[in-house]
Amino acid sequence: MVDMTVKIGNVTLKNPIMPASGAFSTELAQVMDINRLGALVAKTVSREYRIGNPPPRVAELECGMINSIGLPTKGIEYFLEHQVPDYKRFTPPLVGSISAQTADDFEAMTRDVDVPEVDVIEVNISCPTRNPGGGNFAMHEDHTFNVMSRIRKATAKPVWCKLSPNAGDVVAIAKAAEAAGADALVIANTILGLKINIDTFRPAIGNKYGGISGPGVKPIIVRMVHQCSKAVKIPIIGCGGIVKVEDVVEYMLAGATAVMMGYIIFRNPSGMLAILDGLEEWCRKRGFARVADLTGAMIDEPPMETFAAAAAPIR
Amino acid sequence: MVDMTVKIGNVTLKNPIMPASGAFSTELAQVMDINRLGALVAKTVSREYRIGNPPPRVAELECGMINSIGLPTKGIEYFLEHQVPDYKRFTPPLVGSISAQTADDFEAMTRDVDVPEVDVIEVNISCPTRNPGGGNFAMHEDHTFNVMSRIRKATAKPVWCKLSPNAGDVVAIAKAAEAAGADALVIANTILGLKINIDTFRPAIGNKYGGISGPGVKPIIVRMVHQCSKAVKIPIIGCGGIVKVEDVVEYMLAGATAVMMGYIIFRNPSGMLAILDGLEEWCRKRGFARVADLTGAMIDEPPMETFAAAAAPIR
Amino acid sequence: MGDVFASAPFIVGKSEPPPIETDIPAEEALCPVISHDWVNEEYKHLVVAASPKALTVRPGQFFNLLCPSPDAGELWLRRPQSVYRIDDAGGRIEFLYKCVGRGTRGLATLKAGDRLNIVGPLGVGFHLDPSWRNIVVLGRGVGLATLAPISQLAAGCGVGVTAILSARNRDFIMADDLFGEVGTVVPVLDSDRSSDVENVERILLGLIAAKRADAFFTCGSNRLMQLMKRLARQHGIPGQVAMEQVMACGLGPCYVCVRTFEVNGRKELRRVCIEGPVFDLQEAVGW
Amino acid sequence: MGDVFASAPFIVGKSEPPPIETDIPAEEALCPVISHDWVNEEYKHLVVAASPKALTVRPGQFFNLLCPSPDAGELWLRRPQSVYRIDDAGGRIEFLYKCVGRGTRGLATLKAGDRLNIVGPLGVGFHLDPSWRNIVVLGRGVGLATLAPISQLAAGCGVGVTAILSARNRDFIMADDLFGEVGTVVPVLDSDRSSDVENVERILLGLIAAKRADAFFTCGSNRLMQLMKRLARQHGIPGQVAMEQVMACGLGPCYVCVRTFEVNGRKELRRVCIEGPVFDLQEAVGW
Ligand SMILES: Cc1cc2nc3c(=O)[nH]c(=O)nc-3n(C[C@H](O)[C@H](O)[C@H](O)COP(=O)(O)OP(=O)(O)OC[C@H]3O[C@@H](n4cnc5c(N)ncnc54)[C@H](O)[C@@H]3O)c2cc1C
Ligand SMILES: Cc1cc2nc3c(=O)[nH]c(=O)nc-3n(C[C@H](O)[C@H](O)[C@H](O)COP(=O)(O)OP(=O)(O)OC[C@H]3O[C@@H](n4cnc5c(N)ncnc54)[C@H](O)[C@@H]3O)c2cc1C
Ligand SMILES: Cc1cc2nc3c(=O)[nH]c(=O)nc-3n(C[C@H](O)[C@H](O)[C@H](O)COP(=O)(O)O)c2cc1C
Ligand SMILES: Cc1cc2nc3c(=O)[nH]c(=O)nc-3n(C[C@H](O)[C@H](O)[C@H](O)COP(=O)(O)O)c2cc1C
Ligand code: FES
Ligand code: FES
Repeated sequence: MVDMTVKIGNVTLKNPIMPASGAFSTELAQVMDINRLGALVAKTVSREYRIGNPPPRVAELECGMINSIGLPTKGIEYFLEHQVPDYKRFTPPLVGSISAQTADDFEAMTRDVDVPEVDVIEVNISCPTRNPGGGNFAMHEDHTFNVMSRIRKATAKPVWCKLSPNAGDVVAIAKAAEAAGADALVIANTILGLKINIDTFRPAIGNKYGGISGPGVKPIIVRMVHQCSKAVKIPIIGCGGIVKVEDVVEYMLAGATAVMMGYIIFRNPSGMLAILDGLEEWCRKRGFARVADLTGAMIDEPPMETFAAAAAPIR
Repeated sequence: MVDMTVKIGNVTLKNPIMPASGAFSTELAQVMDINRLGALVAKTVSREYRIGNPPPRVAELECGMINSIGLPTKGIEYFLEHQVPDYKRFTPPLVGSISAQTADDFEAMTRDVDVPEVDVIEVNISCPTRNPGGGNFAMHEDHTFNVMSRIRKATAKPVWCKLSPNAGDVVAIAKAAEAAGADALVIANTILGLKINIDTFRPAIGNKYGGISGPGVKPIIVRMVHQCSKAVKIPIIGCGGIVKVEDVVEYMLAGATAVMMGYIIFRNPSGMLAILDGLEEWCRKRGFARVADLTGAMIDEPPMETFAAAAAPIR
Repeated sequence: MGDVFASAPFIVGKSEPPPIETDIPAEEALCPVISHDWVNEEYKHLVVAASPKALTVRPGQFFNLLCPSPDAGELWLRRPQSVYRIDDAGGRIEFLYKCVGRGTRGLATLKAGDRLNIVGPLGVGFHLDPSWRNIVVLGRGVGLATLAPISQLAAGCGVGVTAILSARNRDFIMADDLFGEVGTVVPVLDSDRSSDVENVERILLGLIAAKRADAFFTCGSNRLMQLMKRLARQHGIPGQVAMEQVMACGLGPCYVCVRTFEVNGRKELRRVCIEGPVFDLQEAVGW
Repeated sequence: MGDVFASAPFIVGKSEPPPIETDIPAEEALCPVISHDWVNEEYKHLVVAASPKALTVRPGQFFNLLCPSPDAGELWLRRPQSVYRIDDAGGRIEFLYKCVGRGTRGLATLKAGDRLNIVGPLGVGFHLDPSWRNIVVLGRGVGLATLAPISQLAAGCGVGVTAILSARNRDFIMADDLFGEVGTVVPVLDSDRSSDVENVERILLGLIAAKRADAFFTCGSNRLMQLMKRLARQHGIPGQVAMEQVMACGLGPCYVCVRTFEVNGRKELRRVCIEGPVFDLQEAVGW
């Protein structure tokens, strides 16, 4: 028996497997038992109704996909009245994800979603599909600190801050979020990209630029998780390109306490549960009694194989 | 007959296909006729002899490779005495790539490589494998401006500035390089990443972090090329993940005047020439008399297919 | 084994998805391919062995298929295909699809004995009102595939079916044998201009006059849908249309597959995968 | 066709590389697989039809192979394999390799009739001095593959060959028939401890005493290389060693494949792909 629980601040999850915001809804119960997930993560909600970006909203890339959905939402009232009760038909803790254009509105949104049914507030300051320049709070240390401080003061609930991989110095942003009182970091949202259709000479998706997700981004985000885990004390949730058990292990070794998955839901809607089962099996085989022991277990030393040793004096 | 020439400032290349620094040497003449290339781009050289990073120096990723060679070099004297004459056995223009730790040394290096045999100076201020934090001049606007200004004053030769995709605001860096007098931008160097071996729990390569290259990075760099092409007037050379004719077309549509290729040389050493032939064929079929007409030809409007039109009112 | 690539749980044909509780309506499943033949130079007919859950699919519903790749790259998104025939007794479901891009070209490489990963049944299917005596289905191109099972079902319930099948020429009138078994087939062709909107309008008006049009069903052509919508409104005939849109999840969460609809004069976006693919004809906007 | 993925010029077995001028020593080429059989549970023997240029390969040189993928991901880097047999008359080259990871597992999936993309011949091969009458080759594991062609060449030149083949047990003494054809085979095994360094040292000393050791050749074991290096130095015997290192380009530019060498007391890094893979035994450092 492997102990699959993980602790993120004062929230205990029965396992480290969570869906990523925007790729999940209770509609997934059409194909899987969503009660088995570590937590349920709602699509990002903003105050007003937003229609989102023009289709096509996705295209395939060399190693994953590009999307620009544009954060469509029915708004905060609809969320609280209809979506929250809908989530509450299921047992895992509910992570509500919020977005706003100003720090004022972020603070107000925080108060709005601070209802008993919402267990965690995830702060999406990093969606690249809203501003094509990629400019969002999570691109700047001071904006991040400012907005997260306001949010921290507005609620006693656990607050997870979702960072942008488009920031040049993600470690500085991570520290700013920690300093402002974030309980955990989600690393990361999508990477801004462009695909051009060489038949039509037009962008492949309606919004021109979009966010890249899927396996191709994994080595970039794993690096960010590792960098940040050395710089902050709060737990990190790894997110980006996970499609198999080994990817979860890699993120946890790099320093993640738990993970979130988006793309895999589109490819294999029952994949998250297969990965959950596979992760337990992997721990058992490798002699880990607790999955939590994987967190940060990377040995920060060069490989020791023959070929590494073959250039000994340059060490 | 397609006119394959492209102009980068006052340098005319017979075609837009160049190798990328670090993936090329005259040793490639073992397998291909390197005289057919648009230009020859030498491995980055620094003043002193550098041994480079410990092996293993590469590993495979989901969609390409990660490397941390660590800029080994025999130093500037060896470069001028042995490598430059070696390159001069071939006909394409020679692009010398230089690196230094300080602006002073960059200026001095520029004077050193300002010899008649070197046709263009490429300034590598963006190698992520030297500083594991990814911190290099190209991460900061002011550092970029400062070092490029010094270089500009030190030489009358064309100077190409190679940017880092790890910068948060690559457009600002591009503008700084242009303002400082760069003749062209090379976008971009590798993206910093981490791969962990889940058997050994150690990093997969000797230097822990490394630079990602290959097809997976293409949509990120194409986006940067497009963003920068809208912000600067100097020509842009696209570099990252090119493995086929269509990739070159995509970069040029996004705003690149020419391209450089690294990874494909490892996969298909005769690939650059196959792409060159294929590009000419592509232009012929599509009725382009001059390859240069592709530059910036992306139609900056949403797709017009049925499915785009299907959500008309949200435009 | 430190290096494991793309061992996503259910790589096309690699391993079995976990069993799903029976109260969950859809599933991810691996289906052995029974047969797979070209119907003409553009369309292929695919028959797969289906699980009991897949067999609960209703006309107008679809499956989201994990197509094998036609080249050295992977295919990263599934491709939706509506069910073309449901063979309950034989435990099979069938698809009829047009090869248009990478996904369908990859799908076309499957051979009998290969396994195809499908997710479904998904979406809202066609509705058949017990009071209807005669229905009219009007389809073009891939729309024929989508309209076939509702025609079969109607015939099975003793409802009369007139199927107006529009195509470039005779070769592209597919499944007319299948439609022929269940009702009257009226082929209309570009080649002899019988597919012109004016002519189709004449045919529809004739059917309305003959009281052979208690309900309209359409799929596959915006032009024909607009025609049917107009006539349906003028003559008070209930209508349903099956829509398409590029998809990612096929299940509802991602909001990739939206299209415009108009309800009581107000335009809104709906998701084709879960609010459709079958919609009220009067609410569809088209393009 | 706006969507083209991974149509890299010469995807494994897809299209022909452009013809290369004859004064260029190496090439990228597609070779039809003639046969491909397991030698034991770990090693496979691959025979491919080779172009005239590939056939110019010399013992100790290698090819860089674009292996097909064993899973749903692509393989992004080539894998170097030294030539195991050169069949000039038959127009074939052969490889003997151990399945260790993704690349070699993928390689192992090739069947007769498939095509393999190879780059080569590459690197510096073994040198055979006309004055040598008798040579000793000492190999273990994959090293046997690398040493086979130099033994063949030596025998062809009338040079006596003693091949000391080290292995876990009898099953892993590969190619002893090939070595047997060209000289004397001395198997040394872990199973009966005859592969112990002390025993191999005794054998080598015996050969030196018997004047059957004008030159040493080794590959595949650091332990045995260090032994040979020491004895060679003590007895003034010229020696060559074939080295391995992880590679990317295989051609010289990338500096991925470096190893440490010691020349006149100074340590330096050299590239295995172009400055080797065969190096002077006394300059090799090992690990
Ligand atoms: C509910 C539904 C049912 C469908 N049923 C059928 C059917 O029975 N038979 C049939 O031949 N086709 C059907 N389609 C269309 C089919 O999904 C597309 O033809 C297919 O996805 C194209 O994939 P591709 O990779 O071959 O083409 P691509 O190269 O991806 O695209 C070619 C064209 O197809 C469109 N397209 C791409 N992806 C989708 C998608 N996910 N959904 C719709 N269109 C897309 C593109 O916009 C483009 O115009 C259905 C679509 C939907 C949404
Ligand atoms: C010049 C040269 C000649 C060789 N000749 C032979 C031969 O004749 N027969 C044979 O069986 N093997 C030979 N090898 C070794 C062979 O290249 C590796 O076994 C192979 O690349 C491993 O690939 P993989 O993907 O199966 O294993 P991986 O999973 O990539 O690695 C498994 C092990 O092989 C090592 N390895 C990985 N890549 C290389 C590489 N490019 N070069 C060397 N080692 C590597 C790794 O460090 C690791 O220890 C030769 C290597 C070189 C450099
Ligand atoms: C279609 C789609 C919609 C998304 N919507 C949101 C969103 O509303 N809020 C958010 O924080 N992230 C959103 N994301 C980002 C994901 O939550 C996740 O960070 C990203 O996709 C990387 O994970 P992956 O590679 O597993 O998909 C979205 C991603 C996709 C693909
Ligand atoms: C092995 C290797 C070595 C490299 N060395 C250098 C270098 O010395 N100088 C430099 O400017 N870029 C160097 N690069 C970066 C490449 O020039 C290029 O910017 C990058 O690889 C992206 O292109 P690609 O995806 O086509 O490989 C190196 C890349 C690789 C893979
Ligand atoms: S495809 Fe995801 S909501 Fe319809
Ligand atoms: S593998 Fe590139 S230099 Fe040897």
